Amino acid sequence: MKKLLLSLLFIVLFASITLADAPFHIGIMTGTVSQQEDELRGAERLIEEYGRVSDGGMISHVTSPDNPDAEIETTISQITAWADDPLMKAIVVQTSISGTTEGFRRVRELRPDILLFAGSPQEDPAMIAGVADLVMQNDNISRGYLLILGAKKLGADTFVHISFPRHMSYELLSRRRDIMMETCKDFGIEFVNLGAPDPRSDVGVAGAQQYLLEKVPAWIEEYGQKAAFFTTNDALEEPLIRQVATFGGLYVEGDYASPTMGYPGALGVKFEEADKGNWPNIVKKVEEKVIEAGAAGRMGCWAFSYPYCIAAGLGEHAKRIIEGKSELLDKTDIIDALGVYSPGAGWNASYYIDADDVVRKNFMLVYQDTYIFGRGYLNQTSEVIPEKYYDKNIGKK
Amino acid sequence: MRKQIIIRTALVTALILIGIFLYVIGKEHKVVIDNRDISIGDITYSASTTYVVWVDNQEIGVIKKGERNAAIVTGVSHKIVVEEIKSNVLTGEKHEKRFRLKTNESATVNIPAIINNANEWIDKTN
Amino acid sequence: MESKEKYLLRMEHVSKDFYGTKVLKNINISVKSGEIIGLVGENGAGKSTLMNILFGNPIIHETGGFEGKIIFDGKEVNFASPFDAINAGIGMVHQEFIFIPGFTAIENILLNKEPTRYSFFSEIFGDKLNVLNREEMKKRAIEAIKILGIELNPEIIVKEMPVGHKQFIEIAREIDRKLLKLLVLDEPTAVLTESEADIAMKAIKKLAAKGVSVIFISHRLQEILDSCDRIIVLKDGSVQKELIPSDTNPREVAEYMIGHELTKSIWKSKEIRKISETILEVNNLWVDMPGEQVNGASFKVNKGEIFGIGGLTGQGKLGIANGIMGLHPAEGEVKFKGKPIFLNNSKYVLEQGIAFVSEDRRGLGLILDQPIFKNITFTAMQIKDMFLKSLLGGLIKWSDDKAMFKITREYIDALQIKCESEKQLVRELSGGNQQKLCMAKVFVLQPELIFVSEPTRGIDVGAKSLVLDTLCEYNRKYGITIIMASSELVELRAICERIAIVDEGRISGILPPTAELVEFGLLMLGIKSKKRETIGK
Amino acid sequence: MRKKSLTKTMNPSVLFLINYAVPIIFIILIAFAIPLSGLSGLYFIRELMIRLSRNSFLILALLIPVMAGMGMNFSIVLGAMAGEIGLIFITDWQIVGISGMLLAILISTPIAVLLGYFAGIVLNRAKGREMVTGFMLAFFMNGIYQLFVLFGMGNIIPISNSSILLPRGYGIRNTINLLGIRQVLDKLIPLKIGDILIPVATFLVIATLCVFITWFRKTKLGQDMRTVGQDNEVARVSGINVENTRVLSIVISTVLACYGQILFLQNIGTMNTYQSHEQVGVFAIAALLVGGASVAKANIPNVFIGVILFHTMFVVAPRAGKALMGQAQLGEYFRVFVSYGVIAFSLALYAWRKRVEKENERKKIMNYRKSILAK
Repeated sequence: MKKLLLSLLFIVLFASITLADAPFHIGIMTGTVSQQEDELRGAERLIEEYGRVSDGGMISHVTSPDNPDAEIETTISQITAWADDPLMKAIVVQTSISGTTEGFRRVRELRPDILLFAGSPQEDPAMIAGVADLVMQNDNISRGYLLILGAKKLGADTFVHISFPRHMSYELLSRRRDIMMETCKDFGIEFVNLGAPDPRSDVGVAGAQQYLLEKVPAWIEEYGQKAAFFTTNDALEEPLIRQVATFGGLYVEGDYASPTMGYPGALGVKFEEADKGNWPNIVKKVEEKVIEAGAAGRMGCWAFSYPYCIAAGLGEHAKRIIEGKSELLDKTDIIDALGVYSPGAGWNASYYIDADDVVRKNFMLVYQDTYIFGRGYLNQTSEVIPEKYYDKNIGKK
Repeated sequence: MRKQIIIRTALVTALILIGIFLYVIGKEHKVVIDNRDISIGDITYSASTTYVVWVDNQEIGVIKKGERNAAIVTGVSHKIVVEEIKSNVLTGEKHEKRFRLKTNESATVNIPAIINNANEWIDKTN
Repeated sequence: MESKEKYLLRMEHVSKDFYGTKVLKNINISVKSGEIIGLVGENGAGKSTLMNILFGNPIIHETGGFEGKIIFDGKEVNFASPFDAINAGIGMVHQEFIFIPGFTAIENILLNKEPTRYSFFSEIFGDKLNVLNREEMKKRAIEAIKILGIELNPEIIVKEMPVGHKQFIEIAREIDRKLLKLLVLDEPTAVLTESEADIAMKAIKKLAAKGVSVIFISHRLQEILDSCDRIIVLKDGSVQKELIPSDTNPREVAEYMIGHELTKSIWKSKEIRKISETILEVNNLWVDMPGEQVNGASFKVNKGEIFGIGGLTGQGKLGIANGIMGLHPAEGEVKFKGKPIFLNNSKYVLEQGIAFVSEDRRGLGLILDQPIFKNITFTAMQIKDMFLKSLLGGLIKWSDDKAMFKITREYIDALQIKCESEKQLVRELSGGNQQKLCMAKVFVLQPELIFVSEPTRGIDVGAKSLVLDTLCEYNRKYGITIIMASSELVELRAICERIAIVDEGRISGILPPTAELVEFGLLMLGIKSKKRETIGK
Repeated sequence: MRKKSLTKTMNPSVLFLINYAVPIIFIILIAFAIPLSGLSGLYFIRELMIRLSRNSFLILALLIPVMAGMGMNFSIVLGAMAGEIGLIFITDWQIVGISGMLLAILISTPIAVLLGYFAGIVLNRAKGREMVTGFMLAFFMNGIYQLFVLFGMGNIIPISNSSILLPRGYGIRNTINLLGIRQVLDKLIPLKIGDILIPVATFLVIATLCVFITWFRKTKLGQDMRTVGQDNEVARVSGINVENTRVLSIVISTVLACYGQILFLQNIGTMNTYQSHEQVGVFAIAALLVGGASVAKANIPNVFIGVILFHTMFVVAPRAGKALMGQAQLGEYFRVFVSYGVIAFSLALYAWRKRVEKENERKKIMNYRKSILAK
């Protein structure tokens, strides 16, 4: 009975809502809190700015299924549903889980006028780039060079790369490692390739983290205070950060370079409700702890979470295009839009080059400037990356 | 009993044949279309203008001189049509060629060669 | 030589043993075409083994085949499976219904012999993809039903039919076989009303008149006498006697079946006690125990006596105890010490002071993977809160191991249970000792009345008498009333003061242990004696 | 306490409510959820049309084992895997269009037959526990499938297409683009009413399957399956090869599931190599149960009612949850809860119903005996 009344109440509420005021709508799909909190905050940021469709605003936000690979159908229909809104002009999906491509295809069939933006595709990049107007991904190729460059700027003489076979079977990750090796060689930095247990194997996350907690001090001992550490796995970042902060060594940035990744757990940073999505505050709090731990100038990250920026930035970019203020594939416009939600942090972007050497102009690879706690930005985004590091066959003689 | 064996054998054979048939008519081939200079034997045909290309009545797009584009075609026999375009206006000068592709074959066609009716306008590779 | 030709079936010198135990000894049976043979015998006389041999039941081959030969329709046969037998023209109607309740009568009558129509797919995938020919099916079903001479709508789903008609479905199914030469009917009339049984018997006679031979197995002696051409009495695995109904009487058949008695009585006790106080009164008890239905049994048990329940297997003697104890759904009126007791509630019945030594020792009686002392005390702990120490007015309870050990040791000594210690696992004990344990478990409850079902089943001879002696001893010493159900008339007659015989789920009569053996036999065979009238109601 | 009388349930309207408890609950839930979700009618119809066209076939594949008394066949997942293997091959060979789809069907049929045969044999060993065994079997076969696709393909079985091959040279990528056969069947016979595309050809295929199932019930094999389904022992005694019949029912179901999965994926347009089949069994079974079927009885209307109700729930739940609680996730959790819950609930309900029926049957026989013996 209670349920019935509650439902009735909501129906009444619905009816009382006046028609939307916004001239057009933008749909945004993100993971749930349990999947990816940062991008959800990105969507919330947009809502804060432009209002919810149900309140007469511009943004329509939905979350994707928690088990996307098994529930493609849900993802597809969630996306397709937007095509029915005559005011819908753009759809942003971050993270582009399985089903995004097909959802986009269906929207395209029904409504060719809707802009389709995909952030961080988990499906085949070439496949989604064939449908979406704009695909955006973390630029792991450029970062292969930049991470080493960053380490050099911090005075590193050794670069320690920690990973495991499963990750190394991913094309982009192993290619990034090869680029790192090549760069190290050119910079005269010693490259050390170390293994760690796979957190998805029988040892589990806890076991893998324990392994790093025990090993890192010894590695710092072995490779010295000027060794920069890097791991390809998110779960391993926390123990790595903790031990580097305590025992010394360098840490340019994580693979998933967000201040909320690793640092809070490793250094015991406490956030409050008000901090959610407030990156300057988050960075400030982390920075205090880093300095407290005596690691000022040794450790860094991206000052603004990447999925947050993509989710909000793509939404902003879409809005500007619809309003006629931006060009769809204009690099500067895109970087400008990203910058709205990451004031002070520099961005850079490049095009994705596919297996056939065709430049995909709607596939943008982006990276943010590195922020070193207790020191400031490294100005990575203004560096020019030599062409040779983009060679696909790098590291393979 | 024997009748059944015959019918079953016939059915399996038919299914295999249908499979092969489906393979042939459903097979995709990549056709690369070049608007580039080409030397066939002693003669060199040079690319000079921009063309619009249709393969199997499907518009592939505008190919400027020196550029290359690709089409994906299905089945065995195909048709390619090129038409010159000048300052975004079709000139009406059409050239049409037909070709067949065996299974597993892909092809590279050259527009200058087509225009000049050269024999070796198409290069089929396995 | 000449006379042999007329026989449809001849079983010559058929013998069979199961792991050294002879169950059939040199059986010779002949059946003429169109003859109805009545086959009677006690449980274990060998009827079912004989039929299994005839049908080529795999169990016969698995246990080493049989000796002797079977000549059917002029050829020596040894069927590898019942289906071979069916194909040769032998049909069987079983006691329990074998049909699909959710199917119509037509579908059931033609089960797995449905006429089909050609379909193209059968060329590829085999005959199974031919389509059923419904019209033909209906025609054939109606034909078969017509022979039976009953009114039956073949389109009705069997589940919704009157129960009496269900048995006809099976008979009709056999009738439908064009090939049918010999029909074996195993207790076909058990669930039929008298008028229905009459119809069935008429149909069978009609069938016989058409030349089909019939082997009719029944324990309803009157039916056999009324409709068979010849009666064959089996006893202890051999043919005891062949009789012609017109030349015999029920008493004679029963005597051949049960056997003569050499000594007058095996009654162990010197005197039959005169006890008049009724402890248990059962009126119109119905129990739905599969294979052991009780259909309105009524009897009274006197305080302190040993009351026996006998009868053929499947007639319901085990159902009575199981029903009253709430192990199977029961209806009816049961008074214990003059007070009505509720049925279908085991715990309640136990609390009233009635206990049960089940025939299913391993399934219901004992927990095999638990030690002896736990088995003995478990029920008492549950029902009577015995062997429990309690604290805070019963809020917290735990088991009193000392008391448990003490009582266990007492019973081990009293019943001479052979074991290493009271902590030994029950699984490791012999059958006889397990049976004693079951009794000890019940005695611990200090009941006023005990039901004991098949107490000597599956235990060796020495242990048997020990078990019976123990029962007698507890009866005499503590005045416990015992109601013992057993298939062994001998043991019933050895210790019981009164013996009720159950037939078709009802008490057909109550006899003293000193009564003649044939009297028991007649009761078992459903021959109404005067005694039934006097004791029944 | 004294008597557990269940005769009340004989009341026809009560019996109806019990028999159709699941669909009734769903209709009530949906009646509330639809207005809450605020989705447009057009979207709704279109979505339902798509889901009917892509899911019905898979669910129809469940009917035959139910007929043969094997319960809900969780091993249709095996059929789905077979279908996916066929699709991998045609994608590798770059066979597109309707011929690609037909070729995929042709290739995957023998694989599905083999897998179905295997599943049938395993399920025969686990009589009475078919459902849970099928569930486990699906897990087990998923492992084999992964081994085959992740290591076998490219190593043992030549795969040349780099767009589906992992960069390391063997193993298939996580997602496969089925652009070549995407919606080829759905759009084979184009019909558009307003903004709604009607997949005529797909519905024709589904209708054909319905006809086939109806016809199949009338064949000797169908009758055998019904017999086996009703009573194994009676079937055996009357000479039906029970084991064989059961295996055949699973084989047919597996092959149909294989086609169903191909049909499903041609609509979806992308294939999740390692996970597309994972939930096939659970969702199909849940939908069928929602349609009012039970473990022992399922017919064609159950399938369509099931797809409509279950998938309507799928479509509206996330948005209704969001409207109600302000969080889309809650609708999401609710949906997951519902799909598994419905299976558990139907199974419990079925067991209970069976007990009631048995009790009634027993009562009937007892009363009959009373009546004849009272004379």
